[in-house]
Amino acid sequence: MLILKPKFDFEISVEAEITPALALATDEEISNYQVYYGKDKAKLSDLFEISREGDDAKLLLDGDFSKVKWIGARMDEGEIVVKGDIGDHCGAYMTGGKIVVEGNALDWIGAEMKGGEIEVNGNVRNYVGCAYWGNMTGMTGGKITVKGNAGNYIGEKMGGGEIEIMGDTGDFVGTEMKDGTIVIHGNCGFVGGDMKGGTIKIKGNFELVPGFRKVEDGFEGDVNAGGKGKVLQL
Amino acid sequence: MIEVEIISGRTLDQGATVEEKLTDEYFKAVNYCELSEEDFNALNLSEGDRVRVKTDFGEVVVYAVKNKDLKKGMAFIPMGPYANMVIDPNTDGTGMPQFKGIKGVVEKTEDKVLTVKELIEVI
Amino acid sequence: MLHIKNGIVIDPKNGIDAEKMDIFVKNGKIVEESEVKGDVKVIDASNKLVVAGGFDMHAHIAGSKINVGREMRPEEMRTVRLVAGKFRASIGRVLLTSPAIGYEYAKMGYTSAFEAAQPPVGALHTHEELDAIPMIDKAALPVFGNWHFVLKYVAEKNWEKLRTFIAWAIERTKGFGVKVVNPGGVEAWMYGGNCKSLDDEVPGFGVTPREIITALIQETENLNLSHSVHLHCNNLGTPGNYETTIESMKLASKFSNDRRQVLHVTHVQFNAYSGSSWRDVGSGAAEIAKYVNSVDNITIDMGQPIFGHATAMTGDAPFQFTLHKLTGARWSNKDSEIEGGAGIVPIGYLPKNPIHALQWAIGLELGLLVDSDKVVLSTDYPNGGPFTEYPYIMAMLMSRKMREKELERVSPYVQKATGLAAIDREKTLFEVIQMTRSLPARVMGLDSKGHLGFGADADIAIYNFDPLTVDVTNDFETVYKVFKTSAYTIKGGEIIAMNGELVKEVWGRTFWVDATSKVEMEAIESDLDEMFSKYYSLERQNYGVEESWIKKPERLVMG
Amino acid sequence: MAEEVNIICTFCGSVCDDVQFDLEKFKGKKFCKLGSSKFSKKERIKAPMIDGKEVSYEEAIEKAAEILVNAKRPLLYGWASTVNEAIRLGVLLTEKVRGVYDQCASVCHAPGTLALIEEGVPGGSLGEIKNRADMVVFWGSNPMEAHPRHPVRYSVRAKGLLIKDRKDRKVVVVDVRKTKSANMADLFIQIKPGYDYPVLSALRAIIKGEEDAVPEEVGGVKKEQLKELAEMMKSAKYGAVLYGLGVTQSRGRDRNVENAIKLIQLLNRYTRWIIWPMRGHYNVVGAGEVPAWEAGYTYAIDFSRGYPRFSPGEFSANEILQRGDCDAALIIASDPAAHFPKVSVKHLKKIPVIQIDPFPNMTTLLSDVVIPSAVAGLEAEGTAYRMDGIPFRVKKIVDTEYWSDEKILELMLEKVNELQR
Repeated sequence: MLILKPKFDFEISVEAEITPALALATDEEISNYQVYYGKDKAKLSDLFEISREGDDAKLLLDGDFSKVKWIGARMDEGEIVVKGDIGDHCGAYMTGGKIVVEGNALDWIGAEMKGGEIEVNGNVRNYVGCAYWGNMTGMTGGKITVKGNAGNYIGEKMGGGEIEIMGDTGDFVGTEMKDGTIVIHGNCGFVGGDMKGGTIKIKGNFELVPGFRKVEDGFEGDVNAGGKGKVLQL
Repeated sequence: MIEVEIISGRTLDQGATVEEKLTDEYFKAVNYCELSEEDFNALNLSEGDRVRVKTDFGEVVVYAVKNKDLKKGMAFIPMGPYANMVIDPNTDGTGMPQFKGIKGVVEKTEDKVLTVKELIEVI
Repeated sequence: MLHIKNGIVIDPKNGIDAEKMDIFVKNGKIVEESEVKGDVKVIDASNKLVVAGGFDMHAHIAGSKINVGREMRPEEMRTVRLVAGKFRASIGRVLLTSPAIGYEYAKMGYTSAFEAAQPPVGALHTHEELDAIPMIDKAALPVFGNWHFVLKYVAEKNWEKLRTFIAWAIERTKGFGVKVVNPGGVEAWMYGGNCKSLDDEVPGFGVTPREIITALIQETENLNLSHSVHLHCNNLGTPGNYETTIESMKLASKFSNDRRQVLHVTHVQFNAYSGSSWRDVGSGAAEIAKYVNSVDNITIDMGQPIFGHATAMTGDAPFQFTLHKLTGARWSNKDSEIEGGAGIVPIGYLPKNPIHALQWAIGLELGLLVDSDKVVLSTDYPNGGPFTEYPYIMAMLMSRKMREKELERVSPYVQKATGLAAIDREKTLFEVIQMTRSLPARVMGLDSKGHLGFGADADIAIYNFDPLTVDVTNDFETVYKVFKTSAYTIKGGEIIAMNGELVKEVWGRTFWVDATSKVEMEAIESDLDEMFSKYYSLERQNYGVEESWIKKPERLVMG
Repeated sequence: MAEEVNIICTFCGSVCDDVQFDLEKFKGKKFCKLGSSKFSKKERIKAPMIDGKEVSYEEAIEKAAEILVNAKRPLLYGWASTVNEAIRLGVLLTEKVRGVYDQCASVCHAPGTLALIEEGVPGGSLGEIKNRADMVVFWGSNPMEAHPRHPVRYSVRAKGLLIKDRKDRKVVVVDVRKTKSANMADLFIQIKPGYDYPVLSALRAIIKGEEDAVPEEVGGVKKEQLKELAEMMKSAKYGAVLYGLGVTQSRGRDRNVENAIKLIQLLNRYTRWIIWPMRGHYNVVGAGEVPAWEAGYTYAIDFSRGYPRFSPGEFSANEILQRGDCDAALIIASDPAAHFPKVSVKHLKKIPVIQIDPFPNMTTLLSDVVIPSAVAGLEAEGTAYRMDGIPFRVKKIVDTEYWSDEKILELMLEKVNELQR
């Protein structure tokens, strides 16, 4: 297990595209691993205290990582545990493995992910499991679980997999969703909107946008997209 | 105290003075809050009175103005530094703060309206 | 001064086919050996191919269309080609930023590219973007076929006014020639319609595409402009449209010009379909080729699709809407004052998609079946795909073996709907150089481009490739690779790229054509005032582009 | 004899180019209130300043270059009220210092850009609205206050090819409050704040013939009224939706615009419709177009890796400032201190700020380096794009000692190059 601790409070954001695979690299490779700190390229060891415990493919991020972006992006196996908050794009494009965030996460967590598992104990912001600008499909596989609340655009353009939010969420849950499942335990804002397929289950209050018809177990739509998406009461 | 939904936006006077922000004309163009007749009366206001506008994101003291075209529960503050004390700064990932449609409360106050220069000091 | 030594030169215009010779350069021009003395840089071109710089005569590289394309497709902009340093940052997959356009052409040995559709009222925007493209020479073709002045003068059969208007408009837009896009059809689109045949009447004007095209050819020839009418035919992208295309070509039959064609029909692949629906659609390329080869006053360019990403962007607004309905993809549209319109739709060409494979095959059929002094190589960038894949087209035209290999991976529909598989013809290297250099220069009427004779612009490409030893039909992979990046690209006598790396940033010229001395502007003065005050949303005095606003303008006066 | 010249107004996105300006009286004919205030004499920033002390242009620019070069991640923001020539230098400068380029649209019409990414934009020029539009819908826009001459020149009362009279055109205003513009409308539809999105979805469903999926009331509007509007839209020959900040700055933002675009796409299957934003500043379009051709994106562009990347949720000025994610800022031709939310201004107060502007404003009060500039359209020329993208060359009609934005940025870029060498 590789343990990273921020050496100081980052003045501006850091971009560190690291995955558990880094834990398998040599000390020198790890220390020299290139990250971005504003316009300056930095070595991982410039910004983080690095230590190891054992040699499994696991990362432990100990401290405030809320200004650190792209952690776990494209990871395919292994595990990342974040002891604090995490920045944007955590677990984007990931295909396998597991990320546990004990604090909060910012935007784009699990964006376009294809497999694996993400758990956030705190809150997340926007674009959970979404498609990046201009792309047609958001997450297609895997599972994202959030114990706290979430922001807007949860599972937009989702093509598969599962998102579960234990708290409340904002607007545009499952907008343009094609497949997969979103489960919201709390309340949320606008739901649906050009939904083509997939299922949204909600326990609390929500505002279904026009374009859905009442069916036996809930609602089906959006008629505007010729969709057969399901919105159900949990 | 009444509950309102706050809208900020362009006005002709705000636009005409926007390149003279440190003048009295600009100050006058942006330092007020329009309320519906009903709300205005409910707060027992008369022209020239001040109100404190409060939201989850801040508060500001401005002059109260009656607008017959506004529906009850709506408040309008011209875009600018006063409105920006109370609007919702969150962009929800879009980059755009929410300048319109913020829930807040309005109450009558005797406090003075800060000048533009004073306002920037307190931020 | 440069001395390019021992190169193997192919220079179709001057009849040179793979001869070992030296080329000398002074003051940006190709000169005789005797003129080059003193401090001369010698480039050893032994066993290397030396040709004129490539000339892309039809591409959408500047102006509101490509820019809206960039804006609506951020996914296109995530390909990083160059990190900022000595040169500008350069990005883009198929849609490229302006710096990237110049850099990628230069790396490939291309030194000129012309914007094929300039919305007249947006002319200044087009020029701003042309000015942002480094490395190459440029020009833009303003669009005429739906402009109310044109429709009005054609309806009135007032040829003097039409001629005068053409001269006025080209001067105001600092344009290069007369582009015509779906004549009449875009005006019909303002009412939700289109002109699918040459005899469909244009709403509000009582004229037909047939009359518009004929009149524009007539007056372009009367002005004897550098370039002929440049036509994007009616009925683009529709099964059976090859007949409309041939019919349109026949409208040129009564005109001739000693210097060049009188009608250039562009991206013909999109206008070369037989059949009556998408179910029985086939290739009309053979018929079109037969017609073009039988006359000497028409040239075409291919509009070759490249498998992969592309973005359809044309002044053919009704077609773009049809495409949007067909694919469900994003759609931008721009109705533009009383001048016409445009549309943009993202598209991808998939080898296994029968229609896409058909389009791919038709482009190649045209390239193979049409004589090499009549067909220019193009993708109609970015409609058919990236210009950076021109080497793929070059290699395919020269190698049947490569085509056979490619045919294996495309939809079998191609076998029954086109004649591609049966075409034995392999274009020679000489012909492919002709199709990418001397012919486009001739089509555009630019004597100083596309060849290596004395007095020509010193725009030269040198490739790591010995035409005397490489077998282009079998070594198609080498051919493809070699043409992707030049060993040297020389622009105006300066080395700007070497082996795929940029060496120096230079700024090319923007050509524009001035024919105003051939007309009396008085003829249309009052019409201009009236139309501007009634139908434009801007003042006539604020319309158009002044030469001083352009970085390096070059005015070509039509005598 | 007083000299009259034609000028092109550089206040709002309407870019009226029919104004005759009397140089002696310093007054223009045909101006609206906004235009005449723009072209009136008012207080200027007197001289370049560093920390409040007057200095030469060269000194101020050198200091600015130092700040930018020393910053880890500078924000270069504004651009909407200057000309393309300056904006282009600004993009090059941002690339050089590997900073973040953002422009006023990010608090204005940038959600429209996001909608463009999702669906494209079926639009048209203002002349086409004038010539053909027999129905115009102002949705969350208030031209009477924001673009006073728009209704006369282009939209409501403009006459053209097919529209000969105001009666030939139906005008609808959709808004959350009864604005001044609502008074000129044939139909005013008042919706609940934040409910543009569902109202648009409902209209689409009705037009598509699926009205059974629409509840009896949507966003405070009765279904009957929505049906009436849908029918009007469907039977128009050429309609235009002109949307404003009421849509982009409220709940739903870009998704509101996206939904409106989908409505227009649908309507084009029956008749002709276009949609266009009522852009605010005279060259806010240029502030997006120039970076698009130079760097691929219109706003929220980060160059920290030496190549441009776009992400509005990370690189827009307000996100950058609220996250404390920049350590210096250059503000040109805009006033974020007046127009950004409090928390964003707070960070701006903490970092070194360079301002380039003709007029003192709230940002001046917190700037470390202040560089006064010439007013484009009056004292400096250059290219600007009207709200519909039509380019104009705005004019210089009076001489000035003030440097143009272009000249200031040219020297700043030069200084940055020197410092980086």
